[in-house]
Amino acid sequence: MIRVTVSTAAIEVAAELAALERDGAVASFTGLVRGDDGVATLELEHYPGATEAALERLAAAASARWSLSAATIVHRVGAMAPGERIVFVGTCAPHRGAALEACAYLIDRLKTDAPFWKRETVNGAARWVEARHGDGEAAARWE
Amino acid sequence: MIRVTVSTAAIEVAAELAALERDGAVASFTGLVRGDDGVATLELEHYPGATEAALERLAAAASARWSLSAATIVHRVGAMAPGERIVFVGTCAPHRGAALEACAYLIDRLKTDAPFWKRETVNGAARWVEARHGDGEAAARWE
Amino acid sequence: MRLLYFAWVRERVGIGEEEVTPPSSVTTVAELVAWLAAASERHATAFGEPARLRAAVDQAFVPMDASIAGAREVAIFPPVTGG
Amino acid sequence: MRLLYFAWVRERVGIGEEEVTPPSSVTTVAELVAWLAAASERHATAFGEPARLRAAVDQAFVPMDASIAGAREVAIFPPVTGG
Repeated sequence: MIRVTVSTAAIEVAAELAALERDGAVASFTGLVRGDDGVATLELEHYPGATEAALERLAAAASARWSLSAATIVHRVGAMAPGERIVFVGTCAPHRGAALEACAYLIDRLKTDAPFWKRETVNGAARWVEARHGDGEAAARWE
Repeated sequence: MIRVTVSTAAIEVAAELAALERDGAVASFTGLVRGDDGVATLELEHYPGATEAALERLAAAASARWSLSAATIVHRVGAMAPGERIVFVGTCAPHRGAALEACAYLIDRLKTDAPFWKRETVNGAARWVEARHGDGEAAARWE
Repeated sequence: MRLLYFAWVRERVGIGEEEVTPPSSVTTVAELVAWLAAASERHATAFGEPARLRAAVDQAFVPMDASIAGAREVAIFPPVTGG
Repeated sequence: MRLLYFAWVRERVGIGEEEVTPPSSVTTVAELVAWLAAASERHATAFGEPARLRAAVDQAFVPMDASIAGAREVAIFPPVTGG
């Protein structure tokens, strides 16, 4: 079961986790908007249609590679404040190794393979976040 | 912040996850009672006092090693049915790598370092579950 | 051909999408970007540093030397920063 | 010295805990297990296969050759199977 959502709505982790409980092991990752460096607001832009398709391909690839019973990706877009959830990734498998690895794979690859762009407002000035070199390396370790 | 619970009460993952959200990255693992092989009920025995102390040491070790903002271990004991949550492990850190690795560490080490014993009832007959060789290997990879 | 722009590319061009008909000499994404950079001053600020750009042809990520032959939709944007 | 038994060790002995005073020749967990195996028929079924047993002294996991000198509480049990 693959479930992909891209939405301006707040991410409800409890419901997402409950829907994943189809086998013995469930792993999840939640990313929250960081408030360090004085970031006041974060805005997420995406490529409607292409973003959802990229996330679905990613979830399908993880499901096949680790024989998952379920994989969920929820990504928020639009404006959000520090502490709010920006992304949720969840996996379910019969055994913990598969669930945990697939979860790490999904969040690593999502950062490089799905069209999202972050704009931060710091001290009243907006700036587009630059891609991090480490993200490419983290994604590449799964190849 | 370290939070360890050993209880016969159902594990409330939503509340546990919400309490972990203190920094940018939250990872979790939930183990559910498996219903394959005809298991009808599972009973968990523990060593009161020593089990809680072992889990607290484990959470403290992970917190120090990965500079976690929060670590939670909840383990259910007593009787439970297939599909019910038996264990929840959650971690929070500024970055995803630390949260995900520490979460995998906690569940791997918990299986070998904390005194719990499982008894399954299959087709009306109770049997104590044997330790899995793979668990020792999974725990050893963190040394 | 429909062009889509995202993030600071969109902001610099001033619009999120436009219809264009490049000349037949423009056959790759890189050539399209060079051709766009000459279209207006705003386009020049958006497309003047091709090394900072990424692209998708018909919603699939492609390298900059990919062909645009037969493409209906080409998106041009900075490296992605989701998650 | 208080002894605690868990899982099938507890079931085989028939009780979860007991107070014992081993002779002074019993100085390690392994020697304690051997001494217990001779205590009764039920104890023999619980402690007859030392390779299948693990132990904690005063709530800390220890190898079977660990000393029990000064121990107040010794727990004997099968390999753990939590999580």
